[in-house]
Amino acid sequence: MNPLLLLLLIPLLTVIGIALAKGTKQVRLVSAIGMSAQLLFAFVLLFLFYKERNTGNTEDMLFVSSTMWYESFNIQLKFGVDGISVSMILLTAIVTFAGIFASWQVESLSKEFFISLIILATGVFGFFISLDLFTMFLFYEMAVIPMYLLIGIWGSGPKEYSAMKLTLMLMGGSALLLVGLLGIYFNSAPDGGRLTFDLTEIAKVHIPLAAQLFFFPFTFIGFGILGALFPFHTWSPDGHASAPTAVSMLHAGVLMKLGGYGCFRVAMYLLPEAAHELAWIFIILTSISVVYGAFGAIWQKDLKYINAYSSVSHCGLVLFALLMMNETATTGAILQMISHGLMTALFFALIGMIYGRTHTRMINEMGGLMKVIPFLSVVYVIAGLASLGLPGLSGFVAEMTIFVGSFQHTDTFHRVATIVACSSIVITAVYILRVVGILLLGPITNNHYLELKDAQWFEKLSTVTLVSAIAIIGLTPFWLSDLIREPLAHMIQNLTNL
Amino acid sequence: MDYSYTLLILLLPFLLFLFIGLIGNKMKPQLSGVLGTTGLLVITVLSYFTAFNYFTNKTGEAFKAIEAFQFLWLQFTDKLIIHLGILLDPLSVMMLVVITTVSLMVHIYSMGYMKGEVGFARSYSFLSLFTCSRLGLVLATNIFQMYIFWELVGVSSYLLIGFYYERPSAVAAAKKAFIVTRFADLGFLIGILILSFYTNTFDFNLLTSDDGPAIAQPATAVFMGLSVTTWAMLLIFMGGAGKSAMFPLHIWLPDAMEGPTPVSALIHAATMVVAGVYLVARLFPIYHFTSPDSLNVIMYVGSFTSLFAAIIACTQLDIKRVLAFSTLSQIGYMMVALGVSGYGSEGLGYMASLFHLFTHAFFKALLFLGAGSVIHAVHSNLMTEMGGLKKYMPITHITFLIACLTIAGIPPLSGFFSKDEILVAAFEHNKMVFAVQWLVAGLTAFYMFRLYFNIFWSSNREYHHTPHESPASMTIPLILLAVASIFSGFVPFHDLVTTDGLPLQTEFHAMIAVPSVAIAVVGIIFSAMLYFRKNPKPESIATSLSGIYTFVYHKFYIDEVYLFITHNIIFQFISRPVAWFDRHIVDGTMNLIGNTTVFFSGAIKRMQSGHVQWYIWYFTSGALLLVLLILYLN
Amino acid sequence: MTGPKIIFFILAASIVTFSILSVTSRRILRAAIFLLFVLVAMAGLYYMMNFQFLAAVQLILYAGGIVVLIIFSILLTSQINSKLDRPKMSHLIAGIVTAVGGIVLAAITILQYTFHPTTESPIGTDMRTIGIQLLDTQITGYALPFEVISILLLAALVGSIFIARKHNT
Amino acid sequence: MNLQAEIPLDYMIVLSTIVFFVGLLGVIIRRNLISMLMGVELMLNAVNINFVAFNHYLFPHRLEGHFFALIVMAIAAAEAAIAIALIINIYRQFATVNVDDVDELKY
Amino acid sequence: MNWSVISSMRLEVLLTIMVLYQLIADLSEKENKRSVINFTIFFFSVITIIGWLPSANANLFGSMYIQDELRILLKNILNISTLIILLQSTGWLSKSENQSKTGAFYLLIFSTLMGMYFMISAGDFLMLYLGLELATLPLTILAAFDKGIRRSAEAGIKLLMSSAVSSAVLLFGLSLMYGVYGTLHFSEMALLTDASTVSIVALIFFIAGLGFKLSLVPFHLWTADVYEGSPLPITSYFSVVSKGAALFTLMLVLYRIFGHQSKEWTLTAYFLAISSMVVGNLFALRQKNLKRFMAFSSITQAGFMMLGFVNSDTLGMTTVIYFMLIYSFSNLAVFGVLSIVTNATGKESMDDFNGFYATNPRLSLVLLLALFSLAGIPPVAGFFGKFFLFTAAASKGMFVLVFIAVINATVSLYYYLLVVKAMFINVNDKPIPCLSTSWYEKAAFSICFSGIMMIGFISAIYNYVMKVVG
Repeated sequence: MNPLLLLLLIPLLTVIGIALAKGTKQVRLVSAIGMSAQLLFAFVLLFLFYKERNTGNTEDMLFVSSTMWYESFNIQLKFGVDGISVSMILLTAIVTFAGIFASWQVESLSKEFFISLIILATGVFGFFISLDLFTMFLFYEMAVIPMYLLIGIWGSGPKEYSAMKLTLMLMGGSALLLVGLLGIYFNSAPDGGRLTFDLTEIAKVHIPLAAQLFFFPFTFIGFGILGALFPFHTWSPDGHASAPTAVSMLHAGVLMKLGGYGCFRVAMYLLPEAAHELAWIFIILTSISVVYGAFGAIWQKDLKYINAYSSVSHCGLVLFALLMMNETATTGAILQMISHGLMTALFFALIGMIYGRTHTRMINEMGGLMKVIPFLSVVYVIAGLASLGLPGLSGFVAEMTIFVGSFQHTDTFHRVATIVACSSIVITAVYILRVVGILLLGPITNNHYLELKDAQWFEKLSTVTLVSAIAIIGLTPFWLSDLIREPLAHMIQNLTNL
Repeated sequence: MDYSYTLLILLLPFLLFLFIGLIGNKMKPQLSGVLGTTGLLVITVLSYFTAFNYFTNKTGEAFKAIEAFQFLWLQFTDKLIIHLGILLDPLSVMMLVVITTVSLMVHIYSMGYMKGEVGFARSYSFLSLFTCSRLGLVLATNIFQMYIFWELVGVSSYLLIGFYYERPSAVAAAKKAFIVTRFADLGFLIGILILSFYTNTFDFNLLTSDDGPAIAQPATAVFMGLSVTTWAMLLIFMGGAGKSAMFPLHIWLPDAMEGPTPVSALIHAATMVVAGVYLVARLFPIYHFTSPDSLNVIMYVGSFTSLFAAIIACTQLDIKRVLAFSTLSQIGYMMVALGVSGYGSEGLGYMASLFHLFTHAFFKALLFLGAGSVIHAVHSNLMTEMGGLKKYMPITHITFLIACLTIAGIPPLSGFFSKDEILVAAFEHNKMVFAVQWLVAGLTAFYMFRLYFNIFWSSNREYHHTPHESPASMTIPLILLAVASIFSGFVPFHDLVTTDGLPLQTEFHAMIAVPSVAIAVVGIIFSAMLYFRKNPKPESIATSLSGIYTFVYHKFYIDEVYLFITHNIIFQFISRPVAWFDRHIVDGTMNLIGNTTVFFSGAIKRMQSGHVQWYIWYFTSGALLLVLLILYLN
Repeated sequence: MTGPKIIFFILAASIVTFSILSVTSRRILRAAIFLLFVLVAMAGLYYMMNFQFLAAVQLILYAGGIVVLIIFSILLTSQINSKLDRPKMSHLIAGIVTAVGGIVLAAITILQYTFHPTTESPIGTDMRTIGIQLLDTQITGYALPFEVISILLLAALVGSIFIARKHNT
Repeated sequence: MNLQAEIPLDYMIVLSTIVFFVGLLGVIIRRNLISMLMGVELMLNAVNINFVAFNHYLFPHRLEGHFFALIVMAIAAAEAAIAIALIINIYRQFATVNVDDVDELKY
Repeated sequence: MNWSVISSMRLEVLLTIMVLYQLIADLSEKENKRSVINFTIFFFSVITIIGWLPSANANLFGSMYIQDELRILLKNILNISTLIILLQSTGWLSKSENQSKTGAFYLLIFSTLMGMYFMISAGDFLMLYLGLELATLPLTILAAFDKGIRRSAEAGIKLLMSSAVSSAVLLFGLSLMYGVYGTLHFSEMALLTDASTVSIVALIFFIAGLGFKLSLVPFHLWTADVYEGSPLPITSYFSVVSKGAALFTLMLVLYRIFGHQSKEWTLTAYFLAISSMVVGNLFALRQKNLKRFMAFSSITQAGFMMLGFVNSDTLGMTTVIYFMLIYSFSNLAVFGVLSIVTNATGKESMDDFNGFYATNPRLSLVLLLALFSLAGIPPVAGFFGKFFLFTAAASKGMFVLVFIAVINATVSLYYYLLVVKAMFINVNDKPIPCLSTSWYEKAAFSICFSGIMMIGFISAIYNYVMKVVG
């Protein structure tokens, strides 16, 4: 049996287990076990992947298995992974694992909470392993829809509004996406032959330019909305602000990556010429959103808003790098996805924990937390440093790769865009240090913060997992970037030799 | 011979950092202090050993650069690869010695100075991190590794300056330091991008070798009138200027005094601020061969900064600030020296600059630590609250005096030799700059002795609790450093550290040396007249040219300008509008779409009027219209 | 002007006028009577076209059945001598526009079309053929509709009784 | 007797069309349910004219139109019966047969 | 009248027996109708099963009655829906005030169902029209079935009046067809071709007549009022069975007879699709009463069905049938929950469902899945139905239409989520109490639930439909 199916099976069993479990304790236990198993298996998968490669299997996709599902539409259940998907799966597994522990204290309707959380994760896993546009789309929507309940029920603030807005905008995105996918499908056999949803097959054929130009925007924006592309990002601040901790973690940490991944895997990889034709528009948009998000973050007062805007900036960087369409930049983009996923998840986890103690997210209402909750504060500082690109943490690796990569373009337009994007590292430093300065350092403003408790074991577990992941990538990036570069090498070459 | 053990020099402090950082607060504070210090002692020994080995057995007549080891860290393209490694050449080895020495002193000193502080362990972990990143910076084999540790230096300085994190001023200062240097680093980064793109390598050896891609075939591309190489080098220098607090990026340095004094010593004397000098020196061949213009820029910036800082230093009252500005002006010296230097046999300036870096490290560290011990005794930074301390703390007094004499350039103390070389080089290259530097020499002597007299002589005021000499852990480093600053001048530097590794012929220029000493003496006398005894003259002078005085006292109001730019321009006029725009325009559009839909649904609700006749009417007329439509479309 | 023409025109004229009257008259009972006239005239029309049986059914079913039913219901639901209120202007305009538009559209499209009559020989319309066809199951046989109608009528019967019956609560 | 010679088919069609839409007019403008019903009856009859006429003029070889008209009549009868029942039901509930007053369900 | 005739008309025959049984059973003046209900349901489920037995294609009564595999399938789909409705209606029927209605209720339901059978397997327009009327007229009575309730009576009269006009219009169209083609037998018409304006007019009048039952905009206005006024079982009958019959009939006629005019009717379908989706959505946005809400949602869904008609190949037919199948299960699940709630509490407003999940987790879960299926959210079946419909439309290159459709799907998601929000998110100080479901209702739910969950994943079902369509 295809090992990848375990990625779907384990969560499924977990869901069933949770459904059968009695009482919050059991529910927690089951989900923790399940997701730990998932994490473990993700590493096993990585190992298997290397093993397969070392045996000299040079296929683009490994562990490929395909069974015909809808004969007439040529829809298959086709799964397979390459280095990118594997790293993405790792990311997802880690973040989910951390998320489970970060939401350890969910009491109300805990069963439903964990079930929807894990369904979300399942959708993400499925998305990353599927090689068939139809199943991809299926998992995509499956991952998006639980957000509504998760935010709506367990959220805070104007949760109904935010949940509805988020869901509708993302679904609007998938509406565009659907059109794009159908367009690709019906052009997948320009010279006769059988239409197909199969990614790898479509990549081989040459879709007529007119069709590409028409459908590229649908597909790219469709995914881009989830990747917080500039004018379509407004679901993100509200959504994150209202979402419960683990949901923000998963959503910003993993779900938003579906956007970038799809933009590359589907939009650009399948419609290369259009990508080249239209890249400039989106380069402008993304380089705007890089700076725009950062500047937006400077002014915010609410921790989650700050982080949401910084996510806009960072994810903008991801799309930006993808659009540079060379090996280095794209590697950087994937690295940035992973690193952003980890650190933004960490941020949201910490924010949740701080909020759980101080019951406010307004930075100007807090101060001097370093004194009372040193552990969380130190971790927060580490996360901050990671996000402003401190060497030795993941952010630096990703950003540098992106900058070096995007600088390989010699024309002024790309150069200027690159330098604009680079300038974000300063602005990022500004808002990160601002928050750290106001929130953690300085004198304690509020006296009954003095008896706040520091992190409990599950909080420590959750945060340390993420921190160590960040540090490992930051200190020894080579294996990861190698893992990612290896499939890219030929994808990019497919993208560039037209 | 095999230098791979040098890996320890990098590894040890990092491990110390992790160890003390993670479990430091669990164990007894003293223990962590001892741990850190011994660790650093080991490193120091190792680096001395290395230096000895390196300088004694040189193959051929020139010193060769040795890559002790390196491993692949990250690969960008098949050409652009980041290695982490250790590069040993005269420059780095010299820096190794300097850094370890000063750091060791500071470590020992801190044991006494920081005694009983809350974050004792924390300070040692940070110090270790700082040392580690600093060493990594100087030992870097390629420019990108340098950038990595460059950033680490920035962060660790952030941590150290913000050591007293409950003090808002400290937090602000740390933030300022980091952001300003970060801004400079942006330039550095872009510079690296440009340089690496056109040379296709990060490696120093390739970059600086005469037949390397940078020098042999420099990029011909031109952007806005300047060759891209010049752009690159200027941007890289911007990075250096940021770290070395050259004008106009100097504003963070004085505030950095918020950190504990030993830290200030570390940052200013040996390590952080001279990084810029080191950077330029490291890339000197490229500067010299491909873009002399940027060398000129460096020269002018350096000379201006030195003058500017010296003038400000004359007015400051906070002793640490005085020292800070003196550092600025000394680094200005070094920059000037690099700017005026030639290559090979003309490489006097280069040599001199690094020589000054070498000597300056010791006496500036000495000055800071001395100041620290004074502050420790008086619990104040302001010289107005001091005076007549010589009888309370003799050791500090003597060592401080030595330091002042050294920096003033009084022979035969080390400062004289290095500064003299610089002046010679300047004289040969550019008379005007020489004049400025000569003047600055006098100013230096003046403000240093202003400081000295104010602290140790002046009025014998009485203190509510009598100050006393600092403990041995603080005085011993003082003494050692004093010795170093006396004798370090006699190191045969021109044989060791030169542009091309070949020994350099230098001769003594009386007609330069004499005037420089003279003006120094004049400065000393002048300040003695003003400050030796408590008298109203200084105030009278200050008041007589009050306008200028306050202007200078407020450091030419440059901080205010920056503050205005950051807070009013960036915060108010960019980020606030952006936030507003996002909430109201972008988000508003999204909501508008929703509201429009709802509006329409309200607008057409009359259709469902509840009157069946209208339903029938809609039905039939709808059918008829459909018929018309289809017939029309056919 | 032959006889049939005259008769046709009389019938047609009466149909049109009476139908218009029956939808415009404000005394509902009169409207019903006008409707009756229309139906009778139509029966005449059928008769002219040799569909005697149909004409008979028309007379019996409509004149005898439906109109009576309608009149009953009128008597049940409203006072005879009370006038109906004028149609609303909006209804009037809308209705007339639609009606005229419909007439024009339909008439034009139909009149510009040339129908293709069959070439086969006509079949008699005497009671016998009708009766046979009505109960025939071959092609041109109408046994099945005949059956289905019965079910429809049954359902209608039951339903109407159910609804019209005063409900006992 | 045979009409083809005397009266063209178009007359019949025009007649039926007019009656049909007059009936529609009645349905739309008359607010009394019963008069609406009458309008409907008119429409059905108009259609019947069509069927019969087509049958007689064009396709006399079969009796499709004729039988269709027959069925339509039957259905019209059933419809009328049900309509009356419902009208009476309405009259019980609303004490009126004016359709404008029967508009509780709207929007 | 030999055996094969009976076997191929078995459904109609059995149903006739049902009707007669109801007539007799109604005459007996027993107060408690429990036994009648049980027997009816048993008997009808037998009919449903028998429907699946294989049968020979037949062409009876001078090709007035056609029976083939496709028509059998369509009838079976209607049977299943009707069975579910019968199961769900038990709760309503067993209420004291409805006891006396049982007989008439079943009689009318079955006669309408028979009418739909005849619509589907009609061999000429006479039978089609007859079936249509048989399927409509008793429904008007059923709409007015809540005697003594004004709204119900109003629903009845509104339906009757508008349906009478619509059938008149349809008849007018038929008469023109008769004039043009000289016959109304499908078998003969299928051979003829005609592109004259008259035939177009006739065609569109015909589409209008069926579009009325299918409640396509602008022929839809009766829908909301009637749905709201009628008793709930009838509403669900309207929204699924009667709609389905109309859809199937329209489909058979257009694809099988008017293939030569596919250009015209695909164009018509194009406009009807857009208007129905948009108008249905815009109205549904603002509904609070759930029956009315479902009315507009069903209008929107009808619009989606029209997407399939844009494609005049078998692909279009297949996807339409497939979608209708899924739609019936989803819609009936929703109505099942509604009927339980309304029978117990008489509440049918959205706000009454606030906090529904707290008290009735199972029901609200079913409702959630059903609504997701209607909105087309994976992994439930609705997603597949919609996706394939879109594919059918897109395969003709009508991407603009598909785009409009998906945007509308998103809008529809909004109001479906409103219900979800009410159930799961909103709090309510006095929510609907925990309701018990009878075995019949449980059975109905399990059918719907398995349908919603399974159909999408079992591609065999789709393939079967495709094979049958041929």
